[in-house]
Amino acid sequence: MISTSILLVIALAPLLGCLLAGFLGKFIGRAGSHSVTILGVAVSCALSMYVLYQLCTGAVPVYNQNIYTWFEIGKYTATVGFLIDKLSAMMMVVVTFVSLLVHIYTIGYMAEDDGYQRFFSYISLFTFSMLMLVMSNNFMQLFFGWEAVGLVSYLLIGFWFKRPTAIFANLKAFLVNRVGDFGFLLGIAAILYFLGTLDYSAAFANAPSLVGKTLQITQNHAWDAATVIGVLLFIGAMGKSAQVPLHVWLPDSMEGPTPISALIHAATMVTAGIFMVARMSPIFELSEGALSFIMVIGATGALFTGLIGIVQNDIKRVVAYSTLSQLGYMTVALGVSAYSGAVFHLMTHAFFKALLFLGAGSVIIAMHHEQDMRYMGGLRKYMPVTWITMWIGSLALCGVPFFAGFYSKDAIIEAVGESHRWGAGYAYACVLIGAFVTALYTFRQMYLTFHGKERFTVVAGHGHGHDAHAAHHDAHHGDAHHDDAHHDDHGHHEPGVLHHAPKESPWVVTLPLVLLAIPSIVIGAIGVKSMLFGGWFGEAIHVNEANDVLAEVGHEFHGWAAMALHGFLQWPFFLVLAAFVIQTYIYLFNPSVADKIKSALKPLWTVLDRKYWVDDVYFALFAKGGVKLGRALWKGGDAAVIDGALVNGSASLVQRIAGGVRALQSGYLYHYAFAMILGLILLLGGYWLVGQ
Amino acid sequence: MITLSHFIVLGAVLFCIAVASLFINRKNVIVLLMSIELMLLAVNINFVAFSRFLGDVAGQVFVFFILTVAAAETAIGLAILVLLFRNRSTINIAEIDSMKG
Amino acid sequence: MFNHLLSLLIWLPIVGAIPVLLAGSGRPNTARWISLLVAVLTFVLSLFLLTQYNAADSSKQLGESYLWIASLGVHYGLAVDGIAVALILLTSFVGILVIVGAWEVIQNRPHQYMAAMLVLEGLMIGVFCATDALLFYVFFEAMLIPMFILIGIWGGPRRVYATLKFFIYTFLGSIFMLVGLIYLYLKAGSFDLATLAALPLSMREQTWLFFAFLAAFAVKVPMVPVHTWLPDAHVEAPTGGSVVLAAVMLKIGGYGFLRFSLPIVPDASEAYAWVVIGLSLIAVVYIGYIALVQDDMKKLVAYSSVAHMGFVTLGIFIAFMLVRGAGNLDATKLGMQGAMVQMISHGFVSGAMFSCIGVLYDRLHSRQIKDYGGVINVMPWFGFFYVLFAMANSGLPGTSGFVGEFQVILASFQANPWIALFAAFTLIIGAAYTLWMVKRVLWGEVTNPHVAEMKDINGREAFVLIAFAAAVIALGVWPQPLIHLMDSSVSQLVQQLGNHKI
Amino acid sequence: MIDPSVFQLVCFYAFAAVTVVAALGVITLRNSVHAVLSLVLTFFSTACIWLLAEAEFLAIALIVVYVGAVMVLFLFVVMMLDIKQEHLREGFIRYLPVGIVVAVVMLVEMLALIGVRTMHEAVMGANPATAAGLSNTQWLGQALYTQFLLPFEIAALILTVGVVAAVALTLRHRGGTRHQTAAQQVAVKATDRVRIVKMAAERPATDAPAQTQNPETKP
Repeated sequence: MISTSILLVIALAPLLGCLLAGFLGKFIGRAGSHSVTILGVAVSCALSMYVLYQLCTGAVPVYNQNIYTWFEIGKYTATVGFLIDKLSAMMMVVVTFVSLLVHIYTIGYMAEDDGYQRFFSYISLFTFSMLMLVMSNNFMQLFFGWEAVGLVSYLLIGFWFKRPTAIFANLKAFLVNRVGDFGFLLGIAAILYFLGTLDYSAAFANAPSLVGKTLQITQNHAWDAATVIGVLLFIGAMGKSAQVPLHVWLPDSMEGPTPISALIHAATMVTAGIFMVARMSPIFELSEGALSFIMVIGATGALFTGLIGIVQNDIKRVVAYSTLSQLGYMTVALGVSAYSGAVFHLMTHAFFKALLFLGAGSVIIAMHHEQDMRYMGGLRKYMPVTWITMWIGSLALCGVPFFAGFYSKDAIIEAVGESHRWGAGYAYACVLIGAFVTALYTFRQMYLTFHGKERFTVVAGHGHGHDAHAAHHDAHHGDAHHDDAHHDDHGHHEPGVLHHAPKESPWVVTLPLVLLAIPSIVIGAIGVKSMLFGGWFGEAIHVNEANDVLAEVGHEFHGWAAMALHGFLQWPFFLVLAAFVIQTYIYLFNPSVADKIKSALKPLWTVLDRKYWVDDVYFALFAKGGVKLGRALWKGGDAAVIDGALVNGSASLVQRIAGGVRALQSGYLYHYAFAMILGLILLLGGYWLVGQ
Repeated sequence: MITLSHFIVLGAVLFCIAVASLFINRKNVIVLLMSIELMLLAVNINFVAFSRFLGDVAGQVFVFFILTVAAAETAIGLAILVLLFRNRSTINIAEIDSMKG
Repeated sequence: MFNHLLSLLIWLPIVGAIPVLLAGSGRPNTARWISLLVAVLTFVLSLFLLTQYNAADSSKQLGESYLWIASLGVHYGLAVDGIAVALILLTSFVGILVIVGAWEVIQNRPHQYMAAMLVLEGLMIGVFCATDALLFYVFFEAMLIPMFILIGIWGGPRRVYATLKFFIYTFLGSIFMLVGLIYLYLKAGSFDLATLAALPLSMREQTWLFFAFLAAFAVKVPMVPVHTWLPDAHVEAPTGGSVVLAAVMLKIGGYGFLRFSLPIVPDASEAYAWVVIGLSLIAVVYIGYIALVQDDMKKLVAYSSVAHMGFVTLGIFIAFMLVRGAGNLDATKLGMQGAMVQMISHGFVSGAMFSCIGVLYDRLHSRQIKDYGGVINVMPWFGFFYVLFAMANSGLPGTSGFVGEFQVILASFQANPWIALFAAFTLIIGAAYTLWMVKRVLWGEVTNPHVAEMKDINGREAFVLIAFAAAVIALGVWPQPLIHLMDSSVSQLVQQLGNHKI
Repeated sequence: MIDPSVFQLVCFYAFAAVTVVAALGVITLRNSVHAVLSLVLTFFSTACIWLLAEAEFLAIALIVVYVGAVMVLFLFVVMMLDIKQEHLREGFIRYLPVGIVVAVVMLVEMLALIGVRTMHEAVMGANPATAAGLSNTQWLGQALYTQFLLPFEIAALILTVGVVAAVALTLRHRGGTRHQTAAQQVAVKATDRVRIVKMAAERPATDAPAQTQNPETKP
């Protein structure tokens, strides 16, 4: 039996750290703040591992208990409680482990920032929220965690609140997420409507009853219940996991400090949608339509957002687009009912993508917060640890056999190939080409950053001391959104001009890199047998026999080494290899080719550079359009019709009538007396007439 | 044989005389005040008559009250008149139109 | 004392206003301390009321009844159920905070301000306690007077327009209710609410009465399209006035629906529920868009109040579709509870938002969003509270703002998914207008030099904001105690809904 | 021997004629003093009519209180004020026809409405006071001091208020009159009369400010 108190400690330790660092930050100082938060997360992490260990050894059954009743109204109850099975335990470990490393990394990355304590407070709050999300045993608490991570994401993207782009990005992120949550909430309402409960176990047990039920949409039109629920819930996942067309917030979220990009916008929060769909697999399995929808959306994201990554110059944005693309892969896996594959990729991706982001952050530190790759190059000799670990992460991302990413990604591609669901052909094409695209932008990024000629110059003795430079930190974190011109007022008088030679980051930064590099290599090989094909998740993930594509793939599985060796003879590897050759030629031997290709494919390049104009359309349609509509309603509806015509209109009508009547008030006493007598006569006459 | 209608007709005639006075003496406040006295008198005649014919004391009690109130009203009305005359040196109502809307 | 607890709750603040007035403008501090003492005593009494109230019992409790106007059979009748207890607690809680909030902010005739606040508090508690329709009406109308004074004397530059608009609007509505009550009296021979609830009425009568009540309470809530007094009143009112107006006064509209429309004219309410539901949804969407483009912070929050109160009316009137259409009593309770929780929560959240704006206004004497920007740079603690309350306003789970909306959306989906769809739209638009304001006020560089001179909140302001924050979070994290308090009363009400009168 | 009822009728017609003629005099006489005197006559003859109705107390009260007090008040005012009559008579002839028409129409309407013909049958019965074995004064007094006590007291109050109001309205404070207020004289304090000012014995040095204004001059 897993002890409730352990689970409570796991969830609440980061919250405690958050409160201490947040409210007493001034009092306990910088060291105090990072100590308490790291301690809190470390405790969580250790206990999470212990819980996972207990579950893996089979020593304890699945934990599913309520802690307290949130509300109870008739037969409807909402509770706060935990459901700890292997799925959630694995997520807890991933979350707390990455979070712990990010905490440590932050000591180095944020060393010169004024908001040090605040930052630690936020990331601990995030850890708490994320834990609440994954540990939840009901939809209400899931929604709590869902929105709470959104809140922290909002706060962290806008961490440097003086930067206009940051506060634009955080508002955008929150609102786009809210669009998803809108669907998600309706999905929860639909679940309550059809299944009568908000509790996971009860809902899943009852899920088969959904078959044949419909939701009356109009008089003579009804939708399949499971499809409605599935699509609505997935809209929530689209927001949180940045699926097309709600993906627009994720690239902009790179305005936040890099540790956040690693923790929230790559490793954990954005995968909440994937986790959620996997968790709800008993419901999703009931609807082919919803799963096809998921698959098509995911496949589109996997390919087309990856393409944008090829034209990005900002080191973080490349990684951000690769995250979008990888999230697409996970979603495709969900769409073909390969839930374990999605979750497995989620886990491996968490490690190598966090690694890539933290590595990018390390580069950014070395480059004095320059993020444009066009002013980097040849960094490998200055920062070897970063270089090596980044390569490990990149290879894992590309899915080179033996690296973690290979096992999960290859399994997904094969599973898609096996699927016969509507749209599977499109999805297979997308993920295959996507593998090629992934390799293209990954190698381009590595070459531009670490190899080739140095495209920056070091001007020593500039009189711009490091301390003075540090004082500007808040303001001048590199900003890719508005490109180079923006950097100028940030202390870099010219792009690519540094005042010190780049150097390797301190150990608090490199240690997490190394610690993440290890699982990026081995976790795939370790987990592939049990997690992918071994039914390791047990009851947590439910797949219908007919849909179980992973089982099909698993027939040919003969151990991790064999799988990797087999991988060398597969299309995905050939594609990666091709990309490697192309990029090596372009960036190591003949850099001018890049520009030639760019000008040759100018229209295509423009499409990608403008991100298919999705952002522009949204901004014009929803932001500007919303404000315009609001103004029209306000001026036209409230001000003109209600207040103008009705309220003040009736007042002025009274005034006008009174103005007319006023003329009767001559002020002469006898006029009033005459009026009275006249009235009296009329009254008497009236009575008389009536009397007759 | 005095009947009720005798009194009533007398009251009505007095009242109408007072009403006519409002028209023909419209500028003289003093006469207007006196017209009001006439009207009240007409009413009082009715009260007394009805009291007598119905055998109800309330009619006469009311006459008593009307006399009281009319006396007070006259006192105040005349005081206002004096004040008016003191401030404006006239009691011509045609010159007073402060109440004009 | 225990037999007259409700009377004591009503009259303590009203009588307490007398020494405050007597303290005069010469001794403002005496006046302040006395009024604080009275407010705290009232709050303590209301806590005592909570302990005395038996939540398991659905009947009205702690009743008092004396013949008041014998010739009309009007009683001074008081009693409470769970819903009233919750609202009384809210009133007395907010009562303390507005007194503290006005402490040194109001320099012009502070004793009169405090006294008006106390009287207002007593009258509002009276509204929640009254079991006699005429007594309810008297409190309902008398309440306008102190509010009229508060806005008219301590208000902003356009206060005369705002007070007149506020007064005439609400008065016009309640006149219809008075006519309805008189009709009911002629029919039933009593003003007792329980008697009126049992009175059989034809559909024609119910329809007229329903619209009479609707006129009174729709203005108070306020519902579209009779909401336009609210933004003007809020903008011109002093901070404390806004807080009370938003936190408690609007709730009286919702409370009126529960006490009058539902039990007395259930069949007409059912027949015309679509009107109210439609208007509520319009409130959510239409008002949401209007709030988005406001330049004045107070106006923005005022409009958001209208949108949030839309959930209250939605939750109440969705009940008919559920209980009579679908026969789902539990879902009805869910919606009704959602409406109630939304009322209480909106009391905290809007009160807190207005207090926050008051804090800013005291420093810069402007409510225009464009005059601010980068406030967080100089007022970090204030920023914390502001973001918290903004999040609560946009319905973030874990804050009270979420609970009611969640329940109402869940319940309305049971009735009709389309209603839920429009209601859930608040998730997007609510976040949009609130956070856009936060963005323009709080974040960014300091552009206005006056903002740079602003000092962070002092202890007194911190007390107010912390109290609100505690309430917002407590209710958001664990709403069950509140729901339990009202559960039996709501069940009773739902039971009543099922009874046809014709 | 004339039948008493016929005698009563003759008396009634006589007094009524005087009343009406006097009333007409009130509204038509050029001189206000004459008009007031005419009004006195109206009251007097009305009192006689009331006597015919056996309302002795009210008849006497009308003469004593009204004619004796109120009308004298009128006379005072009319005589006191120096009123130019000519202006006030403007439009007398012009509005006379209108006045007559209105009065006649109203009279016809009233009489028609009241139904004078039906009341013609209402003959004066026995005097209720006599029937109760009381005089008219006793009869009225018992009602006044029992059943109508409160209104009676209020009426007294109204009269008092009337008197006070009349005095307050016409009271005039003339400026420039000198008078003492004893209360103020008693309440006076020493500090109101003498102010003690503390002053330095010498004037302060004048060169000090110059130094602070010019710190640069210091080395």
